[in-house]
Amino acid sequence: MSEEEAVQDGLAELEALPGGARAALEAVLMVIDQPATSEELAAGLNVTVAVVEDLLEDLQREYSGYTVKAPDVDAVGFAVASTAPRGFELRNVAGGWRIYSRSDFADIVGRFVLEGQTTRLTQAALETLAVIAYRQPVSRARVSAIRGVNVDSVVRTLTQRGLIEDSGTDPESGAVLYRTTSYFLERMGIGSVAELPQLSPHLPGLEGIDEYYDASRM
Amino acid sequence: MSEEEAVQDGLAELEALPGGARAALEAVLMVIDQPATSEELAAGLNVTVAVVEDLLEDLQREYSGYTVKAPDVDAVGFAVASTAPRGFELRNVAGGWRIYSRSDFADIVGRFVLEGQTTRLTQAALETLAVIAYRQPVSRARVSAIRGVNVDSVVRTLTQRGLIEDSGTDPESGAVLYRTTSYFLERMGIGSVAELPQLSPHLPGLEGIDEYYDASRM
Amino acid sequence: MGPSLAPASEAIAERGTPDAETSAAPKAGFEVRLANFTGPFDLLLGLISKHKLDITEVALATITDEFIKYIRRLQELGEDWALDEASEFLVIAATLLDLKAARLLPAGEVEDAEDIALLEARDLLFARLLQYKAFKQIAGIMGETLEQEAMRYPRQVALEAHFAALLPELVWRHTPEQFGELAAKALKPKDSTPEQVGLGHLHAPPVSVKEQAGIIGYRLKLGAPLSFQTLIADAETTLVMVARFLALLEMFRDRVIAFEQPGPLAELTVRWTGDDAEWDSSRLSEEYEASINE
Repeated sequence: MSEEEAVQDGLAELEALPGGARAALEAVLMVIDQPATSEELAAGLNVTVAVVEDLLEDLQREYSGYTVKAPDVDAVGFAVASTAPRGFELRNVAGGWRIYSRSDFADIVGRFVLEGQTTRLTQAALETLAVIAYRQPVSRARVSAIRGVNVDSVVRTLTQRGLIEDSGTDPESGAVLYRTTSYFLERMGIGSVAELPQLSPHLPGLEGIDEYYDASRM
Repeated sequence: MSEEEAVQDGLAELEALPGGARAALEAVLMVIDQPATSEELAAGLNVTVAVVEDLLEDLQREYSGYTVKAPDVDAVGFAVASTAPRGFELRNVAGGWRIYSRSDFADIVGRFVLEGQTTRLTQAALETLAVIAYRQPVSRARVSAIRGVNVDSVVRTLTQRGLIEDSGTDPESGAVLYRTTSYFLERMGIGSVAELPQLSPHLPGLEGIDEYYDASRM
Repeated sequence: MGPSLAPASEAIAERGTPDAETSAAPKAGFEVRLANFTGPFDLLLGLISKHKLDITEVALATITDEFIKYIRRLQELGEDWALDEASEFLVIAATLLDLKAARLLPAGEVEDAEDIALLEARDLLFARLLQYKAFKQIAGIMGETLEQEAMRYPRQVALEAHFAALLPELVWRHTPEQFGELAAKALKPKDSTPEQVGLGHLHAPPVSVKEQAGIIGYRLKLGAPLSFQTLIADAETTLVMVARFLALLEMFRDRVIAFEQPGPLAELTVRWTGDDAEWDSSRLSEEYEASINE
């Protein structure tokens, strides 16, 4: 089977799913955090870049409220007619595609976002930040093991606050590693993480702490 | 202006925007990173909870591929007809609303979203989680008595995964009590623990077993 | 049970592929699934379902030998069992043996306390087994639900930059030193939450016989004979009372006091007879110290 045929097959497979290839693409776009290029999307969906680009433009138009009738997908028997724009839009920014809230609603969304925010970090966030600061680069699973609780949402908050950032992936586990940012240093009033106070040497086995956690929990 | 009028105004304001209140709600749903209650959404949009709940159900149906024509928004001049399900769905889980990719596309989406997927729980972890879910708040000793084995390390794992949490101590024994988290509800796709399957059909004629246990073991 | 023992239970559970419903137990026999049971109840249920038996005393009698064989096999395989885990298996094995030995046929009247105890043990075992079975089934359902649900991915994307920019500036009050302290606290291995409930409060605080002898000696040396009632009138607890009584015996042996009791059950009067200067409660023997304090 040639590569072309394989890709054709991929499309047929997608069209068999409820909502077809469009819905499959939507599913991906809805949950990815980082913008994805059409090449990446094509590879993930196992279709050609041309097909993905058609679908992307199609979705983009639909979200913006044009009436859309996609000829490719017509074959599997559905038609989409939409006259009102959705609350979200599909944008191609810096070479990658991602779904954003529509700018018309920026005020409302902004108000909503602000409402739930406090100006202080919770104790859980502070402790997580402390662990990351002293153990960076470090994965969430690791921080979670050290703190004994799930830290996913706290890590998101800290990232959102610009205090920590993604610093690549662990070559072994493939997990995202986090480190503190220069904004963090700024807030701490120090020039580099080396200036963070030394942890007291009599703290039981800080050197051996890795083994302790690894052995008993991971 | 009475509060009622203010809320009316809020709705009128939203309807003036392209796509109306539905689109505004969609825009907000695009930026939440954890389930939002209808109260929070209503407050953010400045409309009543009833209005938001109508809109939410409307969107939910539409995403699932039913033909939807919302009478309220008809006034501002748009009609929505959709016969194919979208790639995502709107769900009310753990007491809040949130957008999820549709499960049909799990394989495809999984290629893009590496993180956030928890590995499968072991049989031991599942059983421990089940006992805690149905007996919460409950001490480890109690869970251990029901399972017949020590559960310390499994409880630690479940805590780290964010599925259970410390809920204070038993006033009598001083033992730490555990309960399930809202993250657990999210992972189970339910709104509250009351929605868990009934235990009684699996426990023929053992209604009094708790007392039996307590008297003899604890 | 220290943290070092804990991982073993997980290890046993995780070594094999998680077994599905016990009712669908593979025909392969339990040898190949040696390490797959998550506990004694799981094993028991596994054996019962393997023999297609109901959970009755017949089932228990039938599988007792196999249960015990299983434990032996694990030993032979050099399975490194955590003590507390092994003991759970052993407790159940012992109960099973008891039940088997008694044949458990309460055909006639229940005759003695031993029979009743055995019946209770049997009922308790059934009750626990059935309860465990229910939770195991529920765990299976939950596992399927979790797996189904894992096919849906929530949208949890980072806040768009222009919204993030709206966020109010964080209030930051920590100096690097305070932050360091916070880190030290967060990084310190948790005293792995108390592994056992403290029993300290169940024991009364230690009471010293010597101390009580000192008190008695002081009062009696004042001259007047005192009744035993008077001597224990201020005792706050039974333990203090007992200690004072023991102290009196000790002091009597040391010949520093004398007792007077007009008749059986009459009031006991205690009188000082010793040399005021020489006697000291610290000279009392150690005999009671250990037993009272521990």
